Amino acid sequence: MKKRIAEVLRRRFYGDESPLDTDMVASLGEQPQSLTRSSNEALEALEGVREVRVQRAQEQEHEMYRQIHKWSYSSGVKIIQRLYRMLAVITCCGIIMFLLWTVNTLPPFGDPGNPDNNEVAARYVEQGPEETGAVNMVTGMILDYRAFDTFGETTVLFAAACSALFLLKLNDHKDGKPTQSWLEAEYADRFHEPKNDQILQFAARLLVPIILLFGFYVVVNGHITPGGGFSGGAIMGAGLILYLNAFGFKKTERFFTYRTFQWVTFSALITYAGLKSYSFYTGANHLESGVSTGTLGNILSAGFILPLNICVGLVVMCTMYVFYTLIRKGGV
Amino acid sequence: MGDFLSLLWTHLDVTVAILLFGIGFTTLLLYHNLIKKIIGLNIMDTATFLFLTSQGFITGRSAPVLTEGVETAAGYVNPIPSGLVLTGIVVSVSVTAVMLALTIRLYRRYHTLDIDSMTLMMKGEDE
Amino acid sequence: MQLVQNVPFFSIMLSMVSAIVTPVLPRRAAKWLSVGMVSVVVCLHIWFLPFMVSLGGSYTYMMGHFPAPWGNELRAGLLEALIALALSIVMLLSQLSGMNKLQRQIDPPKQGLFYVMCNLVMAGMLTLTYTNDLFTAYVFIEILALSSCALMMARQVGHTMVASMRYMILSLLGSGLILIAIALTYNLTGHLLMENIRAVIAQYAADGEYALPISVIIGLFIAGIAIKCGIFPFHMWLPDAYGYSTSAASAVLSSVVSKAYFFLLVKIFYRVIGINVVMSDMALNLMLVLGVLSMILGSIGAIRCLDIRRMVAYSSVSQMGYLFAWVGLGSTVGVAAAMFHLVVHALCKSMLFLSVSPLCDASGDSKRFVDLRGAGYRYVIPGIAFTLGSLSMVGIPILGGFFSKIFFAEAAISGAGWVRITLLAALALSTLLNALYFMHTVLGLYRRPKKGFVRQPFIKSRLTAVTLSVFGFINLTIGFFAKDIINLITTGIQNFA
Amino acid sequence: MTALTIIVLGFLLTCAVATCLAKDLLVSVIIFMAYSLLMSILWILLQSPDLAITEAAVGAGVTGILFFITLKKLHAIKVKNNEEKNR
Repeated sequence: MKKRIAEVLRRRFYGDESPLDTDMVASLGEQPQSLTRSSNEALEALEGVREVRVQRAQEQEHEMYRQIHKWSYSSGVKIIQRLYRMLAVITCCGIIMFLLWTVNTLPPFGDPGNPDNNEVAARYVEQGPEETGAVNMVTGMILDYRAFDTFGETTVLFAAACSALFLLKLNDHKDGKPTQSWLEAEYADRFHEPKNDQILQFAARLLVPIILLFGFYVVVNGHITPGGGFSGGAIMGAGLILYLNAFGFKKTERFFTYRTFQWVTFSALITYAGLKSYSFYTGANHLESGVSTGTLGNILSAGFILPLNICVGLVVMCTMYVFYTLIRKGGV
Repeated sequence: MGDFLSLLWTHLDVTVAILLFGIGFTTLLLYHNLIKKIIGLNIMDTATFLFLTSQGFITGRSAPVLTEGVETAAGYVNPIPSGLVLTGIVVSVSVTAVMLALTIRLYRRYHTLDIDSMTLMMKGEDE
Repeated sequence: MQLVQNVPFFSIMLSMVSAIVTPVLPRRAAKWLSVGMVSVVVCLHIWFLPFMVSLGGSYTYMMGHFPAPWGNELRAGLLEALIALALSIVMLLSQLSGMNKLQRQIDPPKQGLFYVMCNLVMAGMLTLTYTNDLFTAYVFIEILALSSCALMMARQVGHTMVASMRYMILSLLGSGLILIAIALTYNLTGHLLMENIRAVIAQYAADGEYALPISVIIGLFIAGIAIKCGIFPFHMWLPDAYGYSTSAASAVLSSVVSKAYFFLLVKIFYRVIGINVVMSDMALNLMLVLGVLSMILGSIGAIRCLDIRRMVAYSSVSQMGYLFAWVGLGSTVGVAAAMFHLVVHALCKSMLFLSVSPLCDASGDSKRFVDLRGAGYRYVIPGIAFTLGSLSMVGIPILGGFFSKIFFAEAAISGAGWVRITLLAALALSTLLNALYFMHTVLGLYRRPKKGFVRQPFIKSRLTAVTLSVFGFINLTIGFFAKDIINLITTGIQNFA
Repeated sequence: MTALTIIVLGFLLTCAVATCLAKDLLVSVIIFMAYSLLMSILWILLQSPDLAITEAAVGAGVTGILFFITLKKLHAIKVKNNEEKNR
């Protein structure tokens, strides 16, 4: 029994081969070779080496027994874990069956007479273009009718960026000098990333402008075609990440530093908050907002939707890029 | 039982959404590996979004982008679930990023991704 | 529309805007901006509450140019104003009182970000209190989850980080459940505005349609919020999180964040599903069971602790259990008692957390009971504050906790059958256990240590002294106004539906 | 209910199960990206192009990149730690 436990443990902790075995084999293999030498020094040296080896092996054995002890101590825990796994699967199956049973009693799928296709959705579709000036009703809905939700959503991104900064941002400068951790991070980043990859750089030179342009197109056309600030911003962020991957931090630091991130997010969010506070305040107090919706289908139309889309796009782009750089290096 | 299954077949999208939710939930419960847990949470989130989107779908209607000549509500699907899910997707990606950042910090400290052994090690240290 | 009616909107926007502005400010400015913002919100609410009392009813506030089922909407009533005022006061005092400790415990360049998170918590709390739209509630639940997680791990030691990972996973599970509940609600009713949903669900309940999905919705909401509040089976992250994060963060998390979630749940019961439907539903028993379990087991957990902050954290689990159990009772009296206890507990628990940390500092930076012996002599003001808070939690007459126990007992007696017996027994047992661990701690604080001790100056830090005195004053006086507050709450609940 | 929808739904389920069962984290993440792409196709089929483009950019693109860079970073930390141990 004990042997089997040891076997299991050895597999578990050291892979398939035991340290004791390898050591024995190694020492056996070396023995005849070194014994051919007959000088005293060599023998002494050999003794020393062997002593160290034996000591190490003993230590490892002790370690193993400690682990065995720990394991037998916690074998109760093992059984509980197996029980937990079984319970987890059973619970999940139960939840699935229960939910399936529930959705079977819901109104039918894809039926125009469902309760959710009521006057609310009808007004968004029928009067949306007229009231908001957006051809794409989803954008019109999220950025004009339900703009407060979307403001909250942009704030979620902002909160996430701040949390990531909290966790991963290294202090880059202290008293005007770069700190030790920052230098180490820069060194590690140079060490682990590819340098001057010709193919990647060529592809990036070709693709990055197109990606950025496409992202910008998606953002600006948010009220006319599918897309908008979130998707366009994510596309632009991906373009920036590709650029960073191809050319490294030296190039991107020229136009995108931590301060850029701070100020771009700040100004975009504050513009959003300002525009929307204005329209919330005038709306609630029944004042005229004086914003015209323009001609349906033009780029420069739909009142506040276009600037709001651009703000959202900028925030999303910066946030995505900052997530990437924080995880990679711990700074922007 | 046959009745139950045929009903499920009529709203297949919703059924698959529930199954995916279950798979995500199982992943979350079964694995102690943090990355696996995060992926499980993401699957759960997308399953919820699928469930929500399928509420807005109406057979035979087109996407809610105004086209020439069709101006009544009878031509388009319901735009509300799309708007809600858009919000949800962004929330889910930001939460994922924060959890990944947290994972890196924890790995740097404990050199493991297993949350249980992390807890064990944490209990061992004072302050 | 009068200017005073804009107060909810102004408060929410003010907190959001100050969160946005904070990262570009220098550290000191960030601190005072945050404190200033919260005090402005408190002042606005002190202006707003008398207006709401004189108004008598409630009103809705359009967010934008489109009326309710199309645009977003806020709704202000008496109860919302009262809860927002109480929680903002707690927020202000916690920030001020924890400020010194925080400057030592958090990496200086990151202190600005800490205040961003405080502002976001404030915004989330206010919005959850005032919103009239289910989906807005979901978005701000996520904001609250992210920012409270960041507050938790602001002091970056192993315990808080593992705890915040656990919290994050559980809290995302909770948000997922809440989102499914919202999707089901939308599917059944086609609305996201609370009043319209309630009208449709009342219709369904009258016709006896969709009984199962409605029960599932209620159950999912309860489970989601219970996970986020740290009720018994989901409390694993809580002691580590509250016990090791910086004291301001613990106070904010235990008394603002979880209370805001709980208030949202009550709001959903009253305004989304309709309290009559909820009370006749089986799913409410889930809440009762969770609440009673967490009352008893939270107290037992607190008794087993060897360190004072974990004990206070476990006590938080047990007190949240009271709230859940008495809402689960399913009567208006029970909900009113729970609301009163929400206010009392928010004020009391934050005071406990904030007075514990100077006591620990005075006892050689240790949180263990052994080292804390005689701490009440070493540092007088926090010692008095802790004693006051414990007495209130145990339910000594004329303090707030006494009245909440009385209201709880009254509500439980008005219940029926086995529910009455269970709740009364749980109340008695839990009070006994409360008294056991709190009195043990207080006696320990005032036992003379064997060796001599160094008495700290009476006013070592002016900020701590002033804020803890204000806290103590509020906790003392809340007992005198208990009758008025419960009357306000009862009228508020009547206007709520 | 077109055949395409059924096929996509089937692949979605397969991908989800495979992500759950994959032993290697990298494999798991790659399958998860495929899952996101399938999801965006499904959203086109459900007539929500806004969601499809967002999911393709955010879900499949940025989330995948973040997972990859995290795995890489974890590996780097592991290597560094081993070096320090051996020293």
